[in-house]
Amino acid sequence: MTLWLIPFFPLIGFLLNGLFGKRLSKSVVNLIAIGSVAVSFLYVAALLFKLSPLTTAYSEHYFTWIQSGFLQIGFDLFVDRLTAVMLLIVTGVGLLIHIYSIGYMAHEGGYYRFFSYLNLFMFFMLLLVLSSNLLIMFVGWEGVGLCSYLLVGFYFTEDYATNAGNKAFIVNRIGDFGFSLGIFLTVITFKTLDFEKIAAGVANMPVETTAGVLTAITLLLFVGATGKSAQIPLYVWLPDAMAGPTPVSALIHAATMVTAGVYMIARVSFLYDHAPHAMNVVALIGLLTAVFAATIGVTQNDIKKVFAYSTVSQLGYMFLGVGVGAYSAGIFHLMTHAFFKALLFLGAGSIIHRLSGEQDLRHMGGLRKAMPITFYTLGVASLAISGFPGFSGFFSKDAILSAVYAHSPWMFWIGVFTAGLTAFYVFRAYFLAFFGNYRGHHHPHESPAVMTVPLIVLAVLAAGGGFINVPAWLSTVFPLAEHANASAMIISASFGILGIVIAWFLYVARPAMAESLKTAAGPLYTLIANKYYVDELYTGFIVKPLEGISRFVLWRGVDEGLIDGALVNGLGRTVRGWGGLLRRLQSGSIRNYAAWVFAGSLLVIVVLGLAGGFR
Amino acid sequence: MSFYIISLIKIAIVFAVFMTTLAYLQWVERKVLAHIQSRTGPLRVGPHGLMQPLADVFKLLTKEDLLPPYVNRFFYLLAPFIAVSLALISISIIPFGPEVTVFGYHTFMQISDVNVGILFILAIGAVSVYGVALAGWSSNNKYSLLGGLRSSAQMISYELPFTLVIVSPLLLANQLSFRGITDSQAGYYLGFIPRWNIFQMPFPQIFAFIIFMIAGFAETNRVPFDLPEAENELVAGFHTEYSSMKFACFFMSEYANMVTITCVATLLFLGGWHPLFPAPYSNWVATAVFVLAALMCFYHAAQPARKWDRITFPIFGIAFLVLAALFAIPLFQPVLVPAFWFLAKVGCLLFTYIWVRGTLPRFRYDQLMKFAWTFLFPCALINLLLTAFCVAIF
Amino acid sequence: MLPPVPLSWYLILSAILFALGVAGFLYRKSIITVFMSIELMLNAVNLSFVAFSYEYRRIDGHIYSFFVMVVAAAEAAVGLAIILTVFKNRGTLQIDEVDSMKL
Amino acid sequence: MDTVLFIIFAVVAIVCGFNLIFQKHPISSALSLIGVMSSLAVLYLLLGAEFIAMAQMIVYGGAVMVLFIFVIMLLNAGTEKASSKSWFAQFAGLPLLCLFVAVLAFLIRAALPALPDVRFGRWFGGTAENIGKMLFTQYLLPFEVISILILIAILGAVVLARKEID
Repeated sequence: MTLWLIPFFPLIGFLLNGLFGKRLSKSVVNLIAIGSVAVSFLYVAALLFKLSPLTTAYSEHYFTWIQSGFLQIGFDLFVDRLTAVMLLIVTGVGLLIHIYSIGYMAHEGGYYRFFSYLNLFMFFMLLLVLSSNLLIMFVGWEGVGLCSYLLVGFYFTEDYATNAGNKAFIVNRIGDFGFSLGIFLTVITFKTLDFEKIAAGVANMPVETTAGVLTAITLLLFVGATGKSAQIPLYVWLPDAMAGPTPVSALIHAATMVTAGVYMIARVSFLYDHAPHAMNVVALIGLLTAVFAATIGVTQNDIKKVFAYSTVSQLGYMFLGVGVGAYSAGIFHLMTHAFFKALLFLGAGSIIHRLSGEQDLRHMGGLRKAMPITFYTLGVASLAISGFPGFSGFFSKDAILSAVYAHSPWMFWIGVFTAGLTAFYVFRAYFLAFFGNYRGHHHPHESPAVMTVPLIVLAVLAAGGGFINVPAWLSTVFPLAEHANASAMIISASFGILGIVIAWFLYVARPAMAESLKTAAGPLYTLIANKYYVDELYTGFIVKPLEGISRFVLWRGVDEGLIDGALVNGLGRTVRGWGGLLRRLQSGSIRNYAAWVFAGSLLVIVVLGLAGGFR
Repeated sequence: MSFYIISLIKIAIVFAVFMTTLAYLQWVERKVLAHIQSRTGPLRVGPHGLMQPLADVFKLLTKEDLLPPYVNRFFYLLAPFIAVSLALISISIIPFGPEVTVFGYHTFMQISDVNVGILFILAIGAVSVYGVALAGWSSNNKYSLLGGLRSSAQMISYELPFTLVIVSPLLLANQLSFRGITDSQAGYYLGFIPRWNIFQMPFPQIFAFIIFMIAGFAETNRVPFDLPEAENELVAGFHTEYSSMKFACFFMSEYANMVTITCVATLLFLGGWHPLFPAPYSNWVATAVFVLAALMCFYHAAQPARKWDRITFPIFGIAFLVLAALFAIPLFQPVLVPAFWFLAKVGCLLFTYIWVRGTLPRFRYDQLMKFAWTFLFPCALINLLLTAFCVAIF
Repeated sequence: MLPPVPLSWYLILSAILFALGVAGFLYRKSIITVFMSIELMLNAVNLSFVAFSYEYRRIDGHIYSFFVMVVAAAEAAVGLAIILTVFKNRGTLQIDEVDSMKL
Repeated sequence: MDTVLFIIFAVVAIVCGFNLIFQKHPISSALSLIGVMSSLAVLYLLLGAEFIAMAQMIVYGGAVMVLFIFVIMLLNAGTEKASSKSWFAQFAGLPLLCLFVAVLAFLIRAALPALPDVRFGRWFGGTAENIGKMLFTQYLLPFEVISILILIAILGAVVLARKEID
């Protein structure tokens, strides 16, 4: 079995489409892009079937990549049960979204470009997942960031899209800076980057009761995770990233890439186990993000923005889960979230596609009749995210909340409140879109089968995904902690149902009441609707001062004055001056040159002879 | 001290024989060409023109020594000197026979045995370009210059296949000394096929021999490669401006080169002094040949074509009989028989030279160059590769 | 009989010839002659190689001088071709008149 | 005997070397150079380097110098003209040369005092056989590199001297 083939197929797809796509017909581009992912998916399935039960990790060494002093980094890939889950999510959901994209992108320009980027993303994501050391993971990590940038800015003729792409990229730089610092610290501490060797090294170290090097490493790595997985304070890029095509939002900004942070923390859980303070930070940030984003989600009118904040919130949930030590619950939620959030986005995309790009909920309504398949599948997704009993979200969210309750009850209550909020805003969007009267100008009808079939498949997964017992499967990687708590289950489910009921009441039964509530809340509503002015704060306190420093100190002062003036031009002037003097020697007279050479060699002979080097 | 004396004696003998050969080669050439063209050739001076070479020498020596005013005097005089001296030097390392014992002294039938004899010949051949080139240049005459340039280009071009085919017999013999190479060709396959290099296993050098002879024609500026002195294009090529003894020097050097090349061909490919068939019979071949020649003389004396034949042919016949008797004396046989075989082979090759001159027309200049570079050179290279391959395998 | 020649005479001869080559390079004005002076220097060095080879009874020096010869031959081929080109382009063989890279 | 030979040919070499410098016409210089090379070949023989001596004659005498003469004839190179462009070479050359000879003579005398005498016949190492063995064993790589260099030189010469086909 060769693991490198898994990311290799999408890479081939990328190269073929990227290099020759312009000259290929759409069907060939489709065949290459979807074929490569499909082959990869089937290969993953076959591989896992062959490797099962995979109780121990299976790794492959290809070559030594970097050899520098004590540091030896091999190009190694490996698979354990955690990787297996991620592989299936990435390739499976990725395949469905690829298929969906055929329909969604049918009339867009840059068709081959889109698919080659998607394939490249798949390659890097699989590399990230398969990597057996931090550095290759970082390569994949940066690679998916690059693809995210390229795809967010896919409509590069539009200012908002390029700005959103830039924002995503730059905000991620901050996180990646933390991540790379974490890697450096790991190298210094453990002299290696291999997960297995780090685990062996850390096993000999005590659990840190006060902040120590492990806490530093884990916190730095978590900074990376907050960037990639859109946590406070670096979440601001994700809502803007909705500027990209909707399949991208589904694949990258909901199902796979943004969960990389969670995956990374789960992957290096042995480090976090030894750094309880860092764990607390992770849990707190996760909880804070969850509730914070959920409140913003309540007030958004753009359907994709609603789901984007929902993603941020759900990612917060996952971090809450891993933060309290329930790694398997976090991964479980990661998986179910991948199903239902991808479905939500794809459903939203289906609506947007049919409404020619209309994203505002206020211009939708009553789409139930026109788009029945979208209506039902999106309903399944909404129920799943709300934690409605029996649906996938119920199980995963319950697993997290039970663990949180065991960790600290106050966090549990906030989490439950967030669950209620989640149900409320998701169903708000759902009701606004599908119920009531149509408020828009287009004439909607159902999307083609190439889009609806992935919806149906995902709906089945979102509904039944909870019955896949991921925590049990992961028990060889993470010890199975039994938190099952019936009361927690009931409480969270009832909060979810409450949220749905309130949404029904406000947006279907008494739509006028929502407006009066809005005016009643007044300044609070304004605050939340403007996303707590976080973007403005960042602009005022970070971006503007930085810009000022860059413009006046770095650009005018350092760059133009020092580097351009003193160094570059000064060097040039000096060299030119000396050259002007020395030029006179370069007379073009070969005999003079020969005389100089002769004089020089004579000098060498004399020096050697006098130095006694002649014997 | 005896070394010096013996060397001097050998030099004297070789010089005498060599110079006579050169002089009479001219006579032979004229005679053969004449007979090829159904003429009689020189007939006036001496019986059958036999005194013609002497007359020629006398004429050239006594002619006015012209020195054209426009020439570069030093090089003009130097060129024929270079040409003739280099041509004559080569003969000094050619062996004519095996080691012999004369009056108790062991010596080689060779002026000097050089370890790197072949290289010496090549070196002399390489340097002898200067004679022609300088003559052409210093004459200050465009025909001469063209002749000189053509000659140098031609000699350089043909030196490549020439050198390459020489390497093949060297590979078979595994040495560079002429004596060693010749000795490696002694013996017979199946008792009667001589082990000469043109028959030598594992790779008979017959093609190498042919290429060598062709390149040799070009190296000596002989027909069909006599472009440098093409009378009807370049008046007389590089020696247009030369007369009397200086011209004789060029003339002599051409014939000397011819003799040297045929000697080398004999040594490298035809087994040198080793006879065509095994010893007891081959010793008497010379006697038989001379007796046959004497009988022919007597026959012609009996039926004279001219008035004087009645007197001259019996004298020739008696001379041949004396020679036959000399070769029949066992005491002289170890010296004379190898020399006879060697000279016989050389003579045959020289006859081929003259024969070709009487038969073939001249090449055009571009044909000449093309022939060297696109045919002879690859052939020589392939021959060398095959030889090396066979030698390495067997 | 004359006394035998010490090896240093060969070396001094080599040095003299080398100096003559240098002098030719510095004082001659025809490109061809300058080129010939270079050949003279190479020859002088070869003589040293062979002389040292004799002293140490090793033929490495011969190999070196063989290589020098081969390189000199290659150099002569290319160099004379360059001289031909220079003459074709500038119509002169005076070394001091060939003092610019571009025409 | 070898002393006489050495003196004769060393003198010939030096005289020819001076002639190379002082002759005005390139072809005289070329002929002088041939003289130097030939006498060096004899000296090589005295030093027991028979192969190198022959190679000297074949390569230098037969190939390199023929090329030179060929080119001189082809370009009809005339005598030189006086020039004052190379001031440094003109003025510094002679002192530098004197210094060079002095330094080398000093070094040879000082650093190599006890060099043995050269007697012809004492050592015949430089046979074709020895050199061939050396070339194809210890010096195989340089040999191959040199052959590639020659190939490149051939190509370069052909490219440079080729007539422009317009």
